[in-house]
Amino acid sequence: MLQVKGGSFGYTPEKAILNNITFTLKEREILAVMGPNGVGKTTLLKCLMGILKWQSGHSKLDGKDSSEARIKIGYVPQAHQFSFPYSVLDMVVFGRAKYMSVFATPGKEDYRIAKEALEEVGILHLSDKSCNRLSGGQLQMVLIARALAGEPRLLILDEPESHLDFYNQLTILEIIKRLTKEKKIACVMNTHYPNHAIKVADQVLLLNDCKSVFGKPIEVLTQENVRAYFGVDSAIVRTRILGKEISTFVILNQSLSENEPGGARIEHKIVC
Amino acid sequence: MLQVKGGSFGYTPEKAILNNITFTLKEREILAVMGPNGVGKTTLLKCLMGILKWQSGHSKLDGKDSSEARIKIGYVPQAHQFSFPYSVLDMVVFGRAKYMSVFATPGKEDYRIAKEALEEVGILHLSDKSCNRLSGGQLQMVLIARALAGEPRLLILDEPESHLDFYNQLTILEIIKRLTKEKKIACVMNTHYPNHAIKVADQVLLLNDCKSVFGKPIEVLTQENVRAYFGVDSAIVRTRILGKEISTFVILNQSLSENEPGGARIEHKIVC
Amino acid sequence: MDGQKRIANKLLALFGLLIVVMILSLFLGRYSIRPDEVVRLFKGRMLLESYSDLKVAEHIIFDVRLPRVLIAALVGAGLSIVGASLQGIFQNPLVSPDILGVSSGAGFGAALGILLTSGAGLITAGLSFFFGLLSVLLTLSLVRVKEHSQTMSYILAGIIVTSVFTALTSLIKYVADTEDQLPSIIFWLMGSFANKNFDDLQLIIAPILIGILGLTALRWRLNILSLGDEEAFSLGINPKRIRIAAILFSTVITAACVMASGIIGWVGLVIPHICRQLFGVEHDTLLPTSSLLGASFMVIVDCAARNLTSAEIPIGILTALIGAPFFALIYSRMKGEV
Amino acid sequence: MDGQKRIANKLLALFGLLIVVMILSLFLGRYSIRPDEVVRLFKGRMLLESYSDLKVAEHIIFDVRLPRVLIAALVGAGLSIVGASLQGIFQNPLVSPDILGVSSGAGFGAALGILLTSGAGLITAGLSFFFGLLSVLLTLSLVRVKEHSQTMSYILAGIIVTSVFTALTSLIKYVADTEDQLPSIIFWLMGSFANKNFDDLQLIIAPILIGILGLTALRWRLNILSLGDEEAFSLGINPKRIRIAAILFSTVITAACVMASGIIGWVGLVIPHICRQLFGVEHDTLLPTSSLLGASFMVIVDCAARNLTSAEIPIGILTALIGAPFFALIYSRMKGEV
Amino acid sequence: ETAQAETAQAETVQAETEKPEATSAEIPSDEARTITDLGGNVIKLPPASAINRVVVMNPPSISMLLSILPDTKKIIGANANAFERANPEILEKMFPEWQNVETGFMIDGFVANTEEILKLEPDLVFYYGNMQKPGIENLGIPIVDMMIKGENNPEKVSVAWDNLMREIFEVEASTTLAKEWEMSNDKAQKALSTYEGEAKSAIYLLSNMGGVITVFGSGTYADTWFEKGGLVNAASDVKGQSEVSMEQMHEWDPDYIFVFKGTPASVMLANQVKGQDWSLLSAYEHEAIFDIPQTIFSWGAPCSDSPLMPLWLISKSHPDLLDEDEFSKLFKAYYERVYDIELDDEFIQSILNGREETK
Ligand SMILES: Nc1ncnc2c1ncn2[C@@H]1O[C@H](COP(=O)(O)OP(=O)(O)OP(=O)(O)O)[C@@H](O)[C@H]1O
Ligand SMILES: Nc1ncnc2c1ncn2[C@@H]1O[C@H](COP(=O)(O)OP(=O)(O)OP(=O)(O)O)[C@@H](O)[C@H]1O
Ligand SMILES: [Mg+2]
Ligand SMILES: [Mg+2]
Repeated sequence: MLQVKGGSFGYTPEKAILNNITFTLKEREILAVMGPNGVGKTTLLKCLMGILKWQSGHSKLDGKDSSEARIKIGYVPQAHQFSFPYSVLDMVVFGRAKYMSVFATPGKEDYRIAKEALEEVGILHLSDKSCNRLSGGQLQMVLIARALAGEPRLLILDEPESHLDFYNQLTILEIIKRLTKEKKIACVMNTHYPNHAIKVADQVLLLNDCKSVFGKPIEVLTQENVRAYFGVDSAIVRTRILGKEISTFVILNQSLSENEPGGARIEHKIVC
Repeated sequence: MLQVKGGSFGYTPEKAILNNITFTLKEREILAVMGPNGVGKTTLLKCLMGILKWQSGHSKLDGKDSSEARIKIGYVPQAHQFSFPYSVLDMVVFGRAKYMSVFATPGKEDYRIAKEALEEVGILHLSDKSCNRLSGGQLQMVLIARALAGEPRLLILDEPESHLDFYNQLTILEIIKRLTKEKKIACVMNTHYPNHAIKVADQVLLLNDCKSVFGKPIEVLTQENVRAYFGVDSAIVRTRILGKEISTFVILNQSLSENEPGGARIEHKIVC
Repeated sequence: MDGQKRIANKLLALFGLLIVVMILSLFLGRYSIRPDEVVRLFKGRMLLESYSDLKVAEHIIFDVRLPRVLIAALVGAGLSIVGASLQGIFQNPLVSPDILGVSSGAGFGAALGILLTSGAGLITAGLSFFFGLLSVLLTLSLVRVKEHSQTMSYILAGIIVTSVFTALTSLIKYVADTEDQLPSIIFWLMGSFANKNFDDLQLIIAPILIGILGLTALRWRLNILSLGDEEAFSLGINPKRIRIAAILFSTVITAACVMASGIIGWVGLVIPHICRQLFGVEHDTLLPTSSLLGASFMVIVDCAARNLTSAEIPIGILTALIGAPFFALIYSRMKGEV
Repeated sequence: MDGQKRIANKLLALFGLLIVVMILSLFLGRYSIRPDEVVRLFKGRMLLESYSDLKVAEHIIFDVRLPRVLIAALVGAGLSIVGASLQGIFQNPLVSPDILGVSSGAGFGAALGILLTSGAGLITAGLSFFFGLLSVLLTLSLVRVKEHSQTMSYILAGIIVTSVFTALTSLIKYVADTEDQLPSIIFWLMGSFANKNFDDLQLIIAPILIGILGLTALRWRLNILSLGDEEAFSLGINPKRIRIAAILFSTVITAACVMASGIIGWVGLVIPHICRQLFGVEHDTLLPTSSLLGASFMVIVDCAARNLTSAEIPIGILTALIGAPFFALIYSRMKGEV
Repeated sequence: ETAQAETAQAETVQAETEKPEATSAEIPSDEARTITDLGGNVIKLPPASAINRVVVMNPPSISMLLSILPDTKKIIGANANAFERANPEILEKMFPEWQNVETGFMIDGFVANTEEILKLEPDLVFYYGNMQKPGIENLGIPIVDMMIKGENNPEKVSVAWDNLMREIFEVEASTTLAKEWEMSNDKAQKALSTYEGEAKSAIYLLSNMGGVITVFGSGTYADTWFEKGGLVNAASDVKGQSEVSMEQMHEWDPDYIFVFKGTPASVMLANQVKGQDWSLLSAYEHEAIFDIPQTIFSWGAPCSDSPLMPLWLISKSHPDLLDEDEFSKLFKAYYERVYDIELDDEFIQSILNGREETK
């Protein structure tokens, strides 16, 4: 459904941030994009979304250039601030804009869908609250609801779990998983949490300046890869609690804490 | 060193967000504030900082009312956006402002300290970059460096690990821990990650609308408390890897994933 | 929606206010006509009768006061809705209808017209309208498309164009005949509804109504624009196209207003603020309420201007003197939500 | 710092430019004096000699041109630094020196002075300065302290006060004698450096210099203010106190400028933008560069106004006509960083 | 003279452009007559006897009406500026009702307020140029344009005004302004014919107020005045009315300065203007700065006293050719001829002495 082929992008001509990104995502699949800070995760999402233009290569959604298929994409950005205090419901209804003619205003149906989306993320009770009086986590939930209200084919989320408490983190991950499966959509999300990737993602894209790895979470998030891409020792621990086996990603940070903090990432940076 | 006694606050007269908060923090101690979204963690930090005024009760730093002792507090806020594109170094030097007379400009010494702070968080190479061209994680590091440049006695951080990759998460936690121990300062931070609290915090404050628990991480983050405050089943798992024992907080989310997502937090909400 | 009904009620109330204010101001003027005579005249109009004893009164009500009241209402509505729209588009509460250079362009056109024809006829009006549009097209052409911070780019381009046209206007004043052209130009630029008639009304009614309808139709989209470009884009709409459309409607309105009554400041800046306080920030409600309140406000102010003294008080003085305390009141009731 | 040395060099270059421009403009004027005579006169001044054959020339250079050039430089520097400071304080690039009502207040004071004394003497100057300060104090007193969004509150209060004083000025124009006083008021408000002398210079030199020094001293703090209040507060400084200090310095400067030369727009808005493009956004450099560039710009423009024709060209026309292309050039080279 | 010719021509032309309601109701058709005003409009007028309420919107032409109208009570509305440039004593003599005349109907001294005009119920309105027209047209009241487009010659303007007014009010008189001008021109030519040497330079100082100096350059009344007075305009490189600097005054350094309004000449002669040093100008040294006299209106603008202006200029600039005593006599005689008013010598002297500083 989503195909990216040889995509490259750089803010300045000298230095490309993204190099030759290639992957394919099928319906009902979730892709988790991972990588160190500043590697270009947000940039990748913006390219997929069409906010930034690929400098070479392309991405296609359902066979169409994704910038044309923009209406089918729901996007939840990373950082926020509003100059006008719209109510939560109004904010979510904005997600319906793309389906309406330029001169139209939202109708009953749009409000119904918006309320459904709010209910889905569990914040219907905030409907009438003003967006500039929400806590960071609440705002994040509102933005996710707004993307859902747009009934997207492809959902793009930039660190959706950030600022959420861990109940809400689980909720949002579950929602994303369920929607992806039920509504036959695909989903791309950035995350800094391997646990989350392992829990919901079907594919993981590990980004790096020159080389990126794409594959199943367990295959990609190996001890070697994590060390190469993040400079951290890690392990995936399987525990059996209350009769259920749980895989948990664990960071083995003794190496770090014994070194000078802030020192170089010794084993980091793969040779290009 | 930091004493909070009977602190209460509410944005509207009808509903108090914080009720009768009381705790004491000693030198070299780190307090992790935890709680669900919208419970008032950020609000608590702003009250400590003096941005918001306690409606009853007070907080004292080194015996002084903390709003008077503001110069001794370093604060890293939660969400950001800049209208003017200052360079990273300039931004960090702003942390020195409180030590300078109103008509002064930063001197060599100030720049040296700012660079030290940048080095400490490992982003000295970004010195000359413009702040509005940083990735979310990079910006977070800059703000932490800025707070450090102010050489605080009390460091207040609002979700310092959010937007950071897990290497940087560890780095920042290590830095916080080391500074607290070495420089005889205290630290209050919000976090959504019990693992982080367990790793660095000496004390945990679990916030709730009406009742809050204060104590050592292992004592506070019990299975019962987590269920009561967050509505999630959890356990602390101890694993032995590479000869080292590691405590990891694990969420047992089977109950959740089997229920309707977005449904009510069944066992949530303690009775007040 | 419960909220929507409440808003409909408010709109209805504002509309009622406007009608009442307009009718009342037909009764008031320096030439004394007894209320019963006014009523008789209205009846006469409807029955297509004419009373020879009230010939002058008839002329005053239908040819002097009526067009003037209608023009004041149109201009008030137009400037206010434009102010509200542009403030949203540029996410800046200091934006007034002339931000992109319309007023200065239209002012220049009028000054040029007066210089060339020594009169305020059709040519002057036409030039005024033409240069109003031209100035905004110039501004738009100065805006670099690749610009990162789009709104700043518009605003800076607007400043350039405004300053050039203002300077050109001064230049015209400077070369104009001090005997009759200069006072005409100054008088015209000062803004006034004095001596407006149905010809003037005919000139502006179409552009202003089209503009108001256009902006009202776009009102919900403006909400999205006010979130910023990237956000709007990520919601699947094209912010640039909507912005251009809104700017063009705004320009047509403002140019027509300036053409009809010179440059009347303040209203377009302040009425939207008042409405935002009274009725909320949503452009959905903000635009219609601004235009209705703006119209009533302008009719009231103009009525005062006509009635208080025999030599009309310039409209600009009264707008501020009546509006400022009103604004201060609203402002002191504000809860810091702007 | 390598960067600091580079900035010092730029400042030195700008200062050199200013000096050259000022000296050159002493040589130019409508009254023809040969360059060698100018040089002789300068020598004479230094040797405390006086040449009877050059009596008029001496008067023209030292009593007419010199004070005028100095005043133009001061006013240009003052308005530009105020614009740069206030744009930072209010985090809004549309802010100009008169945002808080100074110009309108000072304009009203001057109009009142002309009305009462039928002249532009000391009383008029005093009233102008007084009302300039008063208007800003009024604005500040209107600002609610508990306000959440502080800067908006200032700006709205400024709008109210400005509109009231503008209306009052119009009212004065309205009651003023149309033959004598009105033209004086209008000319005065239009802004001009014509016929300024050492008395005028004496009046404004202290307030403007004090204001410029004050703002320059605060320059680094303004960076922090421009991050927003909460941020500034969390950095351990008191944003309100710094803002008030900067506003007071700005007010003193602006009131003095208006008192000396009427309301000269545009410079305070545009020079900071140009400097921001050329020298970066840091107030540390922005403030001194703005004031130096503003001074040179104003001296050049005034020199043109004096020389181009035998009639004085109003300064406003030239500021825009000379400044706009310059601004457009800079703007087209911008990289969208504002 | 041109105006007269036009008028004569137009009388035969039928007024087709007139809107019907402007005529039929007010004027019985048999008594109607048409005239052409100075803007070229053909106007239907009632007979002079039926014109009893007159409104004058441009300041100087009221002086013509006063010299022509037997009954000045007919003037019921005027521009307030008409009285500001006049000498109150003369006003009192010629127009005792002047304090009671309606002036408030003018908006900004520029256009008329329609409802106020209608309240005045005038029979005739004089206005000046198309810009003053909007508020008064189509009211069923005859309106007369007093502006000759682009005409800067005060002789032509004042004569045209005089003729038009005479025609409108059907006044036959032996002393028309045209005749007065002829006499004045003769007198001036005769006086100047003996003068040899370079023409002296002068400045028409429109006003010096609040530090702003405004002069009349070329294309203004100053052209005619100075030509008739045997002077050249030092400011002829300036077009129209314009603000100039003190430095420019030094560059021109005129022999004579004639002050229209604003700061009076006495203040400049005492070098007491705030912030201006007049002492280095030649005109100051020779005490050659004069206020233009104000009688029924200032002589600096076209009015019914205009023929006196060139002679006064000569008396100031060439007292050897026409001394002040002689001019006083001419002045006195003019008033007797034209207005039938006797002015005593002391009063004439006070007018010629210039204005006092007003506070
Ligand atoms: N507008 C911009 N102009 C120039 N460079 C930019 C811009 N935005 C981001 N960058 C740079 O591009 C790189 C990638 O940024 P991006 O925001 O995509 O990182 P990221 O992977 O999302 O990081 P994080 O995990 O911290 O959010 C960073 O080095 C950043 O400094
Ligand atoms: N300015 C404000 N005015 C009114 N209510 C507010 C304001 N800011 C926050 N609130 C409300 O106060 C409550 C606490 O907000 P706060 O930001 O302290 O939560 P938090 O614990 O930091 O949440 P999160 O984990 O999502 O950051 C929330 O319910 C929020 O909606
Ligand atoms: Mg990112
Ligand atoms: Mg928070």
